[in-house]
Amino acid sequence: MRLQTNSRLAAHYHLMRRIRTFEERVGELFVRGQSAGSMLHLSIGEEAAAVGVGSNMRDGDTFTTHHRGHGVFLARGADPRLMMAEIAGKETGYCSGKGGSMHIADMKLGHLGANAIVGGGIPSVVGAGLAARHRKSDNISVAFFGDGATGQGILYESMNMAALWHLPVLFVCINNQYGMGTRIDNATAAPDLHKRAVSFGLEGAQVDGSDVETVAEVAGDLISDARSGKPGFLVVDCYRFYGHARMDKSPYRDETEEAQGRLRDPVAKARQTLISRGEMNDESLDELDRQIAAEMDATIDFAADAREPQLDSIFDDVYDPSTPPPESVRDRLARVLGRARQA
Amino acid sequence: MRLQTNSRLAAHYHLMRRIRTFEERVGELFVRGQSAGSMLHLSIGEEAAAVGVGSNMRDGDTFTTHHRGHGVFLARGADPRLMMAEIAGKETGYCSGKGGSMHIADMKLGHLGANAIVGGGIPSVVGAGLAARHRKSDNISVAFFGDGATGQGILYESMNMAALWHLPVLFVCINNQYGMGTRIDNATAAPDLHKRAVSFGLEGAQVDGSDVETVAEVAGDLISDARSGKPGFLVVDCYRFYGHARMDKSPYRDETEEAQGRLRDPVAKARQTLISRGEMNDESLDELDRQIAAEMDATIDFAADAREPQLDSIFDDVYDPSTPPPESVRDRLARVLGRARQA
Amino acid sequence: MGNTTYRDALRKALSDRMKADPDVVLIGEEVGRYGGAYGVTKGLVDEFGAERVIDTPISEPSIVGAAVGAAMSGLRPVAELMYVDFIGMTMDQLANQAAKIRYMFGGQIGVPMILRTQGGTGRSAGAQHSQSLEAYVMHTPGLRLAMPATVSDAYHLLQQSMAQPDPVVFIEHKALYATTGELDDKTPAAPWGKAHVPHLGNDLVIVTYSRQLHYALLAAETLAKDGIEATIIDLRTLNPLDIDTIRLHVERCGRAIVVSEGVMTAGVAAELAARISEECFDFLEDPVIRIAGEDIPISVSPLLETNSVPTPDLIAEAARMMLS
Amino acid sequence: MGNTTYRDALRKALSDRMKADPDVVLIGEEVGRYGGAYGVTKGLVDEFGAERVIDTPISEPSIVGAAVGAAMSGLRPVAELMYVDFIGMTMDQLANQAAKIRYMFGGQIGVPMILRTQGGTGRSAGAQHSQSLEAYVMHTPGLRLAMPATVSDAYHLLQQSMAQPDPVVFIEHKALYATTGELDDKTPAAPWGKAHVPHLGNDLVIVTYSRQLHYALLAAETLAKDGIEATIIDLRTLNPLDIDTIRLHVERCGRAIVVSEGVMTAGVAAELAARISEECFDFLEDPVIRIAGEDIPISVSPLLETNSVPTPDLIAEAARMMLS
Ligand SMILES: Cc1ncc(C[n+]2csc(CCOP(=O)(O)OP(=O)(O)O)c2C)c(N)n1
Ligand SMILES: Cc1ncc(C[n+]2csc(CCOP(=O)(O)OP(=O)(O)O)c2C)c(N)n1
Ligand SMILES: [Mg+2]
Ligand SMILES: [Mg+2]
Repeated sequence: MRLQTNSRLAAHYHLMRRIRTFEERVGELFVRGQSAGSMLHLSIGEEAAAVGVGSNMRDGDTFTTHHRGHGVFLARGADPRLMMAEIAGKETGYCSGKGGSMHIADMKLGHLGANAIVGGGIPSVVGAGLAARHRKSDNISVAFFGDGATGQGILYESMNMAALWHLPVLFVCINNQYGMGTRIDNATAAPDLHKRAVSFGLEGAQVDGSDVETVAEVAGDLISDARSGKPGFLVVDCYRFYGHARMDKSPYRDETEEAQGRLRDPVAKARQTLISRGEMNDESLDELDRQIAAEMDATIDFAADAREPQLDSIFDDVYDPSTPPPESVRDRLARVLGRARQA
Repeated sequence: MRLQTNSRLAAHYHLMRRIRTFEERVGELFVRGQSAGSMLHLSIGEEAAAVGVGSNMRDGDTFTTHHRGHGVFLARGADPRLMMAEIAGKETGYCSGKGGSMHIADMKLGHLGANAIVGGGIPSVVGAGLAARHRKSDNISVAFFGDGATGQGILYESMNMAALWHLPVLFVCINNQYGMGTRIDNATAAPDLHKRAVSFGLEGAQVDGSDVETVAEVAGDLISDARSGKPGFLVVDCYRFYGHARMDKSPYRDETEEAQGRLRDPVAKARQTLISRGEMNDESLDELDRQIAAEMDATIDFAADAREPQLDSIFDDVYDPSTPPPESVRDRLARVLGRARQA
Repeated sequence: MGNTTYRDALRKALSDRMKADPDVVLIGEEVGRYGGAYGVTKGLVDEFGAERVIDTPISEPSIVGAAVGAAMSGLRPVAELMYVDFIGMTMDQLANQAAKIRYMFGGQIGVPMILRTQGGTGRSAGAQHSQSLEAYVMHTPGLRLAMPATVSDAYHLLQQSMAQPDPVVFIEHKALYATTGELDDKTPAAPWGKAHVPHLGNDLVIVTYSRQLHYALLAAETLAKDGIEATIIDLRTLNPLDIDTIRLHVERCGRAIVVSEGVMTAGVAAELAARISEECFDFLEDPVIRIAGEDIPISVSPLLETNSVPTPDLIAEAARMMLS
Repeated sequence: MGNTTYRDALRKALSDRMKADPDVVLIGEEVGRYGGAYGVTKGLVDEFGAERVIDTPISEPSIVGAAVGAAMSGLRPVAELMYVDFIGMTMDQLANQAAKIRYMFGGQIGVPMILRTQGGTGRSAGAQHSQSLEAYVMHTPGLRLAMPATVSDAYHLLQQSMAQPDPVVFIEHKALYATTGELDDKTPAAPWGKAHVPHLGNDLVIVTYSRQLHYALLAAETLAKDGIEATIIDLRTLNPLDIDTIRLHVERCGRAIVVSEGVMTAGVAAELAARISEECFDFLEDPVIRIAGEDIPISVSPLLETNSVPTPDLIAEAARMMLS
């Protein structure tokens, strides 16, 4: 047993640390030239949003995430090896190497998909909410997205529908203060984002994302309301510790701001709290961190060793396997020119 | 001089009556089989929105409207004959018979266009506002749209931009309680629409659309704020007296509701007020109404007598006249088959 | 039977399927009490209730997006877009989400939703309510595309669409709702993806779909008087595309006209012409001729509107020119 | 000169034009301080100020819509869409507003805006960030479409686009930004709408644009070793389309391959193939061959990504098959 205590905070610390370490390894994967591309968006600094909300969700609940969604999925039980393999574009990954970091999904764990379109996954939860209502289940569906997605009109359409139809849905805005290089106050004149939700008839709340206990508490309330058909909108205020994606060094932020922002560290805070409450000590925490580090180290090798998708899988899954795949350009060419090629 | 008094209300009555009568004639045009199609959306019952806002606008101000925009354009000085001709799809119409009722525009009067896409004309005023700011003019741009357009995400994007950039822009939501057959309370759980605007950082207000004086007063304030870079959102509450379009008999509304709704008549109310204040009497008002009726009667004949656009104008104005028009299918055919047709 | 309308056939397909499968839900603007802008869903809310016939706010992107999420969650949503002209605001949800989810997620899940909509000219509805935008859909891998021309196909194709494992865009034609025909819902329908050949001749093949089928049939009648015998192919679905049937007849006749109401450039007619030209090259006596919508917006003026899209005359004229 | 990048050429075109015309404004996500996701607008906000280089929220539909209104109000907006993949959410503003306003309003006003964006594969960016969606634009009457392949065209086409009276969609290729070439901004550019013929041969014509030009040129090199001499046409603009240049060379050579990175079905390659087949029918020895994107989404896996779109090898292979 890794944990020295059974407190909720200790469990949250564990999950958050796993996310933090996983994201650090994603960075390494990139440095090693093993990632599929450089569009890797790390959720470091946002762990409390993922864990605080995710830990209030149940089996059968579903969710969508934005492009910065590794943490949320880990909080919902993802296997980090399969995630890393997907991020590397490998066949063993969650999506057979076709999706990558921005398109991880897993139906078994209720992950209806990460999205590379800002706001693109939001209306899906309206549909999932309709389905839950239709089945008279008490499951909810949660949309996770960034502050930048509040620029997308589709969010307001979806919130309006959720409120109108009393859907078991929660909207979670992870406000890390930036959309790429644009600070929230350059993206809106009204940064109290949750107030918008209230004006559409949802419950709205804003919490300090450096404190996982508060996030979990408020999320818990909103989620139980959502289960009873009262949809909500939760803004988790936090700070994007690093650049937008791996290549971005955030030259548009000043150092003081960054230094201050990184002080809002939910992992460090949870650690301190655990110690100050006497639930764990430096030693037990270090030991836990080491175990997590080892687990996450292994994901890199797992991903690196995995094989690439086979070239002939390229035509699979455009349509259901019961129907013929699209004809390749090469086959068409050969057929059209009437000279079947020899393999 | 038609008016017996120079009061503002008398002027507003005049304008509103012209709108009312014009719309009645549009209905007649349709009955006579002279309109281009049946997608004719009458603004009867909404005259105070058009006149109350429009009369606060100036030369050089611009605006866009929705599909139910005849009244707004008349309030801004449209020639009803050219409007009617356009509605009949005739060459002499505002848009040479290509646009029709839902696509009337006139650059000279600042009408950037009616729109058959719900919400489609809204972001244009953001651009117009940017242009006004760029030129350091003190003109504003006003988007008129229905309550139904509050379902369109693009509205919130545009409001957010207007507030962020302090644009000289006003959003006017003519809330006639219905979008086609859907009453506003079936389209949202939060029918206090102006509160949404406030949550985006705009000024928001809601007024009784049966009282043109109130509308004009509130609109006046919002417009002068808009001129100084504080954009606003005005909801004018009114009632759609008739069906959605000419073919719609509103079977989805109950009679009591309709009867009540039609009591909220801004034209009748202005008339009563003029009389009760002793500014005009039944006689002078009847005389005025007769003059307007005669003017509007003439628009039907004007439209009926106008000629249809010439068939060969069909390729004009896809692109600027300095560039060649698209080749017709028939010309292509003839050319391709190598047999130039004889005209 | 015999006098069923296209509108009623569509409604019956929805209703039959909703009875058979409780997971089918309709979602769209005015699909409930209003009964649909063109009356297709009239009465269904009374039959199946407001939880299965869901009226929405005017929020097309989210209507499509909600259907995506519902389909991924086990429902069989039939979303309605009142006019295909509004597809522009939904293309992100349609093309980036619905169409790609199966592939991006490595085949974990499909998105068995339908987007029912209608298009075409015929009502003086102007530039933003008269388009034929099927090319956007046909150009998007992952989306199926069905466009019924007849009463029988209105029923059968819609039924079949609702049984597909992948997203189907189903485009009706606004000028066809009141047309009547025989609806035989007992005999099994032609298989999904199979074209129909309602008229056989040896001189040329006219390949078309949706309302233009009827124009082609009218043209064929006129042509017959001039001794020109056309084969007419109604594609029924554009994805899948029944190239075998096309090839069979074009190889036989040696001449082909493709007819589409969508604008010509980079449209469905281009795909059909390119495809026939490449597949049947050695058999062609003439270039494949495209009769399609003019490369212009549609006017509200009825005269201009009518002349913005193919007419039976123009189709016949093309055939006569080919064979002269 | 000599070592200008495509990225720098684009920036210079913007900057030169902004200097010349104070009504030119840039509007888009991260165009200001960030300098554009691909660095094209770097430094422009310092040069021209935040009132002319306008950073926006992430609101693509309204970015395009604001550009429409600004263009109608006398500005010359250059809107930026970070990825062409996001065009789906803007198609209503683009196709129903920008493209149709001149026509619907009877020629009263044009919409001289540009939508600058970039597309294509090459960065393992996955299914929603790697597409080539120019066909949607080409299929929309009223929109011009420019797609530069070279450094020189990056500059000249963008300059010309900014002088057009009608809306222009200007699509860059993400894999070209770092490519270098000579930028001659002194000699007058080729006229707008005129194709470029960088390679002449007598055996076949390869018609292409954007990055595929470079693949075609590579293929031509290989083919030359086998004694096959290709003419290469770089279309530069897809609307207007320089059919005269295409015809001239195809009639001369008798064989044509069209190459496009967009997916094949109902794409630009279909239009080009259909057009060539109809215009040059009597001169063709072989069907026009389409080498285009596979009818599938793009994978993040580099191996699958590379093989989802035409490669120099595939182009050469097609040419060899044609001439064998
Ligand atoms: C529709 C759309 N527009 C733009 C982008 C490019 N883009 C990717 S992430 C991003 C910033 C998003 O900011 P936010 O929503 O706050 O999420 P964060 O990256 O901060 O987690 C942008 C502009 C995109 N992927 N999709
Ligand atoms: C984007 C879009 N969706 C749907 C429609 C069909 N439609 C036309 S008017 C209308 C209702 C609009 O209601 P509202 O905005 O309140 O305006 P009103 O008709 O009441 O003036 C609808 C749904 C449309 N034209 N455009
Ligand atoms: Mg953010
Ligand atoms: Mg209304």
